[in-house]
Amino acid sequence: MKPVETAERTPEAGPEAANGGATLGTSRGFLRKQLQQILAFASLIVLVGFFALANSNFLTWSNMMGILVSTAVIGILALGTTYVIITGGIELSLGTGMTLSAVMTGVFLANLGLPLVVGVLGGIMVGAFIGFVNGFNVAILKIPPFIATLAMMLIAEGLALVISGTAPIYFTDVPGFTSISQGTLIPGVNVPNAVIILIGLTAVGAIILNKSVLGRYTFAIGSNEEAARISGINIRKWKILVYTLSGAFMGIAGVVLAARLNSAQPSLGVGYELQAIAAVVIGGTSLQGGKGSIVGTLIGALIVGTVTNGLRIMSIPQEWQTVIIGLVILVAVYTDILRRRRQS
Amino acid sequence: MKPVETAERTPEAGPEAANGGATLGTSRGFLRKQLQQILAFASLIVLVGFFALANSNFLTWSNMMGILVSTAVIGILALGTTYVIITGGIELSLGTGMTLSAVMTGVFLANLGLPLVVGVLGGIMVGAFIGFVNGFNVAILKIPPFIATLAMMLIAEGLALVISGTAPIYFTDVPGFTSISQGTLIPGVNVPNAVIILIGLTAVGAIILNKSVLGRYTFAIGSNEEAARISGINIRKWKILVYTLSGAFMGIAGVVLAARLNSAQPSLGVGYELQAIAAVVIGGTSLQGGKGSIVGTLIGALIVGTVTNGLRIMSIPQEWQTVIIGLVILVAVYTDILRRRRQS
Amino acid sequence: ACADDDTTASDDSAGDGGYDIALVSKGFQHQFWQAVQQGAEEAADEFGAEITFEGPDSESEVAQQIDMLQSALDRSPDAIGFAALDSQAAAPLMDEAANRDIPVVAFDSGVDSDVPLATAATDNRAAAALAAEKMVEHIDGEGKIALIVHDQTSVTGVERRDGFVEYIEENAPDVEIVSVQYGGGDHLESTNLATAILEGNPDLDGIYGSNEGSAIGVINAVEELGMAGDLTIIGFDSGQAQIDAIRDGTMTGAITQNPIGIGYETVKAAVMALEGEELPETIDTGYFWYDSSNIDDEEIQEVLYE
Amino acid sequence: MTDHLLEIDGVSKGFPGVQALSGVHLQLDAGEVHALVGENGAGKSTLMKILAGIYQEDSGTIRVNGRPVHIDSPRTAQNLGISIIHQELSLMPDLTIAENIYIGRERRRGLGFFMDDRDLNRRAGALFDQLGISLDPRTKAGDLLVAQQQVVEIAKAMSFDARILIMDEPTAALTDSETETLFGLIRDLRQHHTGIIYISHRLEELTAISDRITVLRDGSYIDTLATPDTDLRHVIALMVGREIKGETRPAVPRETRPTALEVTGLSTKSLLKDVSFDLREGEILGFAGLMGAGRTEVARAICGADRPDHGDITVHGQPVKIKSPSDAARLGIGYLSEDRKRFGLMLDQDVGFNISISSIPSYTNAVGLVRDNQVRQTARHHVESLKVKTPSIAQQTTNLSGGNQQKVVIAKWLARDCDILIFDEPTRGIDVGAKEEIYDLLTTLADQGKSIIMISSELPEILRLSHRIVVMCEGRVTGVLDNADADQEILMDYATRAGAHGGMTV
Ligand SMILES: Nc1ncnc2c1ncn2[C@@H]1O[C@H](COP(=O)(O)OP(=O)(O)OP(=O)(O)O)[C@@H](O)[C@H]1O
Ligand SMILES: Nc1ncnc2c1ncn2[C@@H]1O[C@H](COP(=O)(O)OP(=O)(O)OP(=O)(O)O)[C@@H](O)[C@H]1O
Ligand SMILES: [Mg+2]
Ligand SMILES: [Mg+2]
Repeated sequence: MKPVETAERTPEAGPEAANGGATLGTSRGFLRKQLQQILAFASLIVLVGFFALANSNFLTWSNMMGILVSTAVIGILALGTTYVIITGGIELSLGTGMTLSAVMTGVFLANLGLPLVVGVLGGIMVGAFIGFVNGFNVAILKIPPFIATLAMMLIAEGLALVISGTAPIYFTDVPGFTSISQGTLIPGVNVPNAVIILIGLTAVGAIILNKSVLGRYTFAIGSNEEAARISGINIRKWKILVYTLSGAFMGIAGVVLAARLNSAQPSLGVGYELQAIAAVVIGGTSLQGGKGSIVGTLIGALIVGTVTNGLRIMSIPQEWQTVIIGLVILVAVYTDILRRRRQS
Repeated sequence: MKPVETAERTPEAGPEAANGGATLGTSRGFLRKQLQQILAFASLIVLVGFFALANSNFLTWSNMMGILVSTAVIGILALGTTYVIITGGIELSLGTGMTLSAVMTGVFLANLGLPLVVGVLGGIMVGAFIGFVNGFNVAILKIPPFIATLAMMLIAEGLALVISGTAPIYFTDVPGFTSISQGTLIPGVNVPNAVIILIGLTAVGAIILNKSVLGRYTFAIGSNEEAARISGINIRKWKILVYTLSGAFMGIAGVVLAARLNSAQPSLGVGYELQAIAAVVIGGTSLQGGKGSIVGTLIGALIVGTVTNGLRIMSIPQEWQTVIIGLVILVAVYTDILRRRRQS
Repeated sequence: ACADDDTTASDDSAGDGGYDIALVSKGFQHQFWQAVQQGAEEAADEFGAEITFEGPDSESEVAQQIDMLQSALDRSPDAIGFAALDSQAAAPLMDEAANRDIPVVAFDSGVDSDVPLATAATDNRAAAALAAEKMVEHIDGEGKIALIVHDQTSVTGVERRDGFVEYIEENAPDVEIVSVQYGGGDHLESTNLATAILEGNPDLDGIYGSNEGSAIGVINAVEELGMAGDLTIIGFDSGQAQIDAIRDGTMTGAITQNPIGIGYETVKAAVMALEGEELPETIDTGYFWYDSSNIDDEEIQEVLYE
Repeated sequence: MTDHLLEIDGVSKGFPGVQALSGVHLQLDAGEVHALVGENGAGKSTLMKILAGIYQEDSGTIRVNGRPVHIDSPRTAQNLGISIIHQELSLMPDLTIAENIYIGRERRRGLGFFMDDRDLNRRAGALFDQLGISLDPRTKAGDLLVAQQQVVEIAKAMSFDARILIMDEPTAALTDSETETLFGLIRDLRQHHTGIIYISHRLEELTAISDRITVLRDGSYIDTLATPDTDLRHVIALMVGREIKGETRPAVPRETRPTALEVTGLSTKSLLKDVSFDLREGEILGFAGLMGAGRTEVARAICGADRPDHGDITVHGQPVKIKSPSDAARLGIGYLSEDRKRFGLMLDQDVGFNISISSIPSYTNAVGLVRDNQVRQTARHHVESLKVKTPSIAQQTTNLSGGNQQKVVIAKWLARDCDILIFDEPTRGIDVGAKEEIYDLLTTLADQGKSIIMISSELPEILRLSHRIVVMCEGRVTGVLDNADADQEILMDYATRAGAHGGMTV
C-alpha cells in the first residue's frame, strides 16, 4: 500500500471543492476554489443574461454599479453573519444592530463632532460590542442564539430610537462622510466606495474563514461542538470572537448605510436580518452549521440584488415582482442542489 | 444493580419531564406533564403579578381577555409551526401565508358568496395547501426549509396582493363572519371565540403532538432524521403531513384574523413569522429539532403578549417598550435555563 | 456622478408616442397609495403618457426607496415623480436626475431640494391640526385623549402627530394626551394597541388615528370592547371601513386628503414640464374634514376612495 | 518503590439516577498495558472521561507521577500527557482528517493568526506513514466509514506522544488484521514507556496485549489481576458474577427450508459487483469479510437505505422493489445499522421512545392515539429481557453506556417483529455476558422461523451462529460456505481473495 501516493493525488478535486466546506489548500488552490464557487452559481450568470436581453438599460456600467451599491449593506451584513451561521448559530439583531451602529456614528460625528476616523471606528466598535454581548449571552449564559439575538434585536431597535430622539441624524456638516459610500477611491474608474468595501470585505472575510485559526474553529464548532470541546478548544472564547467579528461587520454596514443615506435613520433595519440570512443560505451555507463559504454569501446577496433590480428595470408590477423573486430563489437553489447531486 | 426495580420507580420524573422531549405518559401523566410546563414558566406568573401591581386596570377580566385575543393570531400560527420546528425545520411563510388564506376566505365568502362554512373551510384548506407545497419542496425536492419557506413567503405576499387587487376585501355582507372571532360561544361567560379557538387548538395540538403517531414521528424526524428513515419511517410522507398541518393552523389564523378585522388586508402579515417563531422558541422548543411542547408555545406567546399589553397599559414610551420586551425575553429564558440546570 | 454616461437618455422613449414617467412613492400596498396611483393613471391616459408606480414596503424603508429611485434613474425615464421618505438621503440622486436633465416632480410631501420643479402635496401639519380642532370640539374642550400614529420617524407620521399635539397644547389646556403609540399602520397591531390603551384608560374621551390602518385599528378595538359611540374617534384618510364607521356613528369623522388628485397633478405637472411649460412651485391638493353630515357631498365623494 | 505513572484512588461519580462509579482504584505504571473490563454500564468510559477532563469526579484523588491533580478540562488532560481514544466516535465531520487530528494544535503563521495547512497535511501524512494508515489526510471525516473513523481516532490519540494513553474499545469497529496492526503499535509504545489503559469487550485480546486486568462491576472496583496468571473464565466470572458456557455451533442446516430472501446481481457503481445469495426461512446467514468489503452496502441496498444500480430482490418468492426503508419495513425487513449513533438512535429521546419508534402504529387505539401504557409495557419487557442497564425507560439514550445503547437498537427491531432481520455488527461494544444473551436470542429467533443476516467482523461469532456463511471481498461474493466446511483460516482466505484496501496494513 502506498499511502503517500494516494495522498498526493488530486489535492483539490474532491466533492468538497464545490460544496463550500473547509478544505485545505495552497494559495493557488484557495483562489481556484473561490473562483469555482463563483462559476458554480450558474443561476446568477443566467439571470444577468436574461435581464440583459430583456432590457437594454440593464447591462450598463451605471446599473451594474447600482446593483452592487444596493447589495452592499445587506451583503456586508451577510458576510459577517456567515461565520455565526457556520457555528450553527443565528443572528437576528443584524438589522437593528446596524441601525444602532449608524445612530452612534451620527452621535460621534454629527453631535459630538469627533474626527471622521474616530467616529467611524467608534461606530464599528459599537457594532462589535453588540456582537460581543450576543456572543457572551450565547457562549457564557448558554441562551439559545435565536433568543439571545432576538432580544438584542428589540433592545437595539429601542435604543436607536431613544438615542436619536426618534429623529434622523444628518451628516450634512461632516465633510467627507458621504464619500465613504458614494465617493470613489480609484481615480478614473467609476466604482463607488461602497462597492470597493463590499468586495474588499469579501476577500478579507474569505481569507479569515479559510486560512485563519478563527475560521478553522468556526467550522469545528459548527461541525460538532462537543467534539471540538473535548479536543481542547476553548469554545466560549472562540464563539464570543465569532459573534464579535460578525458585529464588527454589522458596524461597517451601519457606517456604509449612513454614508449612503447621508443620515442615520433610527427606524430602519427591521427585516434586514432576514434578507441577510437569506443571502447566506442561498449562498450555500447550512443553517445546521459546519458548512459554508463567504464567496457563496456574496453570490447569494447578488442573486437577490440582481433579480430585484432587473424586475424593477423591466417595470414589472410590484406585486408580481415579489412572486417572481420567490420563484427565482426556489429555482436557483434547486438548480444548485441538482448540480451537486449530479456531481457526487 | 436491579434495573427492573429502578425502571418502575418514578416513570415520569426523569430530567426530561420538564424539558419538553417526547416522553411516554399515561393520560393522567400527560395532563400532569402539561400542567407542570405551565407552572414551569414562573416568569409568566411573575409578569402578571408585576403588572397587576403596577396598574389597577391590568388584572381585569376584560383586559385578560384582551391579552388573549391579541395573542390569538400569533398564538395559532405558533402552535402549528411548533411541529415544523420540532422536525428541525422552519416556517417563514407563516405571516404572508396567513394573509393569503385570509384573502382567499374573502374571495370565497365576499366575492363568490359561498356559504359561511364552505368559505371558512376553503380558507383553511388554502393554508393547508400552502403548507403542503412547502412540505413538498422540503421533503421531495430537498430544498432547505429556510429557503423553501422564504420563497413561499414572497410568493404568498405577492399573490395575496394580486388576488385581492391590492385592496382589502370586506366581510360586511357576510352575516356571522365576524362572530368567528368576536362572538362568544358560551352564553353568559364573556369569553370571545378567538380565545376559545386558541385554547381549543392548544389542547388538540398537544394531544396530536404527544399522543398521535404523527407527533411521535415529528420528534423522531427532528431527533435524527437518518435514523428515523432507517427505522422504516416514511420521512417524506410525514414531513409533508407536518407542514400541511402547520399550514392548516395558518389557515385558521387567517380566518380568525379576517374575522377580527372584518376584512382581509392583503398587505398585512410580513414579520408575523418571526413573532410566531419567537413564541415557539421562548416556549422551550429547540430550533435544532427533537425537543418541544405545544403548551410551552402557548406560554411563549402569552409572555410576549402580556409584556406588550402591560407596557402599553402603563403608557411607557414605545421606544422603551421595545427595549424592555427584549430584556424580559432574555431574563425569562435565562431563568428557565437556570431552573433546569438546578433541577438536574 | 454619472452625468457623462448617459446624455441622450431622455430622448429614447419619446419615440413610441407617450412620455415614460417613473413614480417612486412612499408605499404601494396601502389604499392611499393605490388611490394616488389611480389618479396618476388617469392623468397618464389623459396626456398619453406611460407610468410606472413603485413604493417601499413601509415608510421607514428609506434605503429601499433610494434603491427604487436608483433603478428608476437607470431605466432613463423622461420624468420622475418622487415622494421622498427622507429628502437628504435622496439628495445625490436628485442631483443625478438634474445632471441628466430628467425633470422631477415631488408629491405627497415636499422634497428638501431645489431639483423638483413642483410639489403636489397635502399640508399634513395643517390637516392634523384640523383633526385636533375637531377632536376638541367633540369632547367639549376637556378630557383625556390618545393618539395611534402610523410611524414614529417618517415625515407624514411626525407631521400628523406634531400638528395634532401642537394644536392641543396651544388651544386646549384641559385636554390631556395620555398616550401616543405607534402601530406601523398595521391593522392588527393598531387594533391590539388601541385595545390596550382603552383597557388602561377606561375613562378615555377620544382617540385619533393618523392614517387608515391606525384609524381602523381604533374602530376595531372600540367595537370589540363594545364601546362604540362612547368616545370620539377621529381618523385620517378614507377607505371602506372608515366610511362605514362614520356612517354608523362609530367614528366621528376623519380628515381626507386628495390622493387621486395628488397622483393626477403629479403626472400632469411632469407632462407640462416635458412640454416646456412653466410650473407653479406648489400645487396644494388640499384636505377635507368629513363626517356623517357631509360624507355624501359631491366634493367629498370625489376625494374618498373605498 | 517509585511513584506510579497514574494512580486513581477511591474515585466516585454519580449522574441523576445513576451512581456510575463508587470508590474505584486503579494504578498504571510506565510501559504497562492495563486492561479495564466490566459489563456494559460498569463505569469504564465514565472513569476514562474523568481522566480526559470531560467529567469531574465527585470524590477521590487522581495522582500523576505521585502528584495529585485536578483535571478540569480536556486541555488540562492534554497538558498532563493524557490522551484518549473515545468509545463514541467524536470527530468533526465537516473537517478533514488532518484538521481533526491536529485541531487546537495547528502550527501558525502570520502573527499566530493563520494556519499552516501545508504543514498540517505533511505532519498527518508522516503520522499515517508511521502508523501504516492508507488514508488521504485531506478527506472529510464525515465521508469515512465507522472503521476508518476509528482508525483516525487512534491516529489522533497517537499524535499526542502521550505518556498515558487511554483506549476505550479501539477495536470495536476493526477487523482482525487492523487489530493486529494496532497491537504492534501498542507494543512499540510499551517499549517507549507509555502507560496504556485498554478497554475492550473482546476478552481474548486481553491475553494478547495486557499486563494486568482490572475488573469493574456496577461502578465498583472488584479486583486487579496479573494477566499471565489469569484464566479468562475467571475474569468473566468476576465481571458478570456467573459462569458463561462455551462455544457451540449450529447443528441443523436449513437448506431444505423455503427461501425467504433472494438477491441476484446486486451492483453499485461505487463498489458492489454482481452480489447474489439467498436466505432461507429460519436461517442465520453470516456475512464475513474485511473492512470495506461491501457487506454494509449490501445490507443498505436490501433495506432501501441506498439505491443499487442493478439487482433483483425477491421476498418469499415475490419479486419486490424496495425504494426506501419504509418499503422494506412493510415487507418485514428490518436493518440494524453498524453505526448506532448516526443510523440507529435518536439520542435526545428516551429509551422507551427509541424502542417503540419503529412499531408505533401497532400501538394505536381506535381514534389513532398511541396507547402509551402498552408502549411502556413493551419497552420495559425488552429492557428486562435484554438487561439494558438504565434507571428507567424515561432515561435519555444519550446517557446510556455504549453497549446499552446498542441493546436499545436491537430492542427496537425486536419490537417491530420483522420476518427478515439484517444485523450489522450486532455485538459491537457489547459485553461477554450480553453477547451470550444476544447469541441465544438470535438462535431463538431463527428457531421461531425468522430469517437473519448477521454481518460481523468477529469470525468466531460468525462460525458459532451461522448456518451458512457468505464471504465478501472488494464488493464481490467470493464464497458461500456451509458452516461445517468453514473455519477461520478458510474464511480469511476467501476474504482476501482480491487484496484488502482502505485500512491499516499489516
Ligand atoms: N452523562 C450521563 N448522564 C447520566 N448517566 C450516565 C451518563 N454517562 C454515563 N451514565 C451512566 O453511567 C453508567 C456507566 O456508564 P459508562 O459509559 O461508564 O459504562 P461503560 O462501562 O463504559 O459501558 P460500555 O461497555 O457499555 O461502554 C451507565 O449506567 C450509564 O448509563
Ligand atoms: N453509510 C455509508 N455512506 C457512504 N458510503 C458508504 C456507507 N456505507 C458503506 N459505504 C461504501 O461502501 C464501501 C464498503 O463499505 P462497507 O461498510 O459496506 O464494508 P463492510 O464490509 O461492511 O465493512 P465494515 O463494516 O467492516 O467497515 C465503502 O468503501 C463506502 O464507499
Ligand atoms: Mg463505555
Ligand atoms: Mg460494515
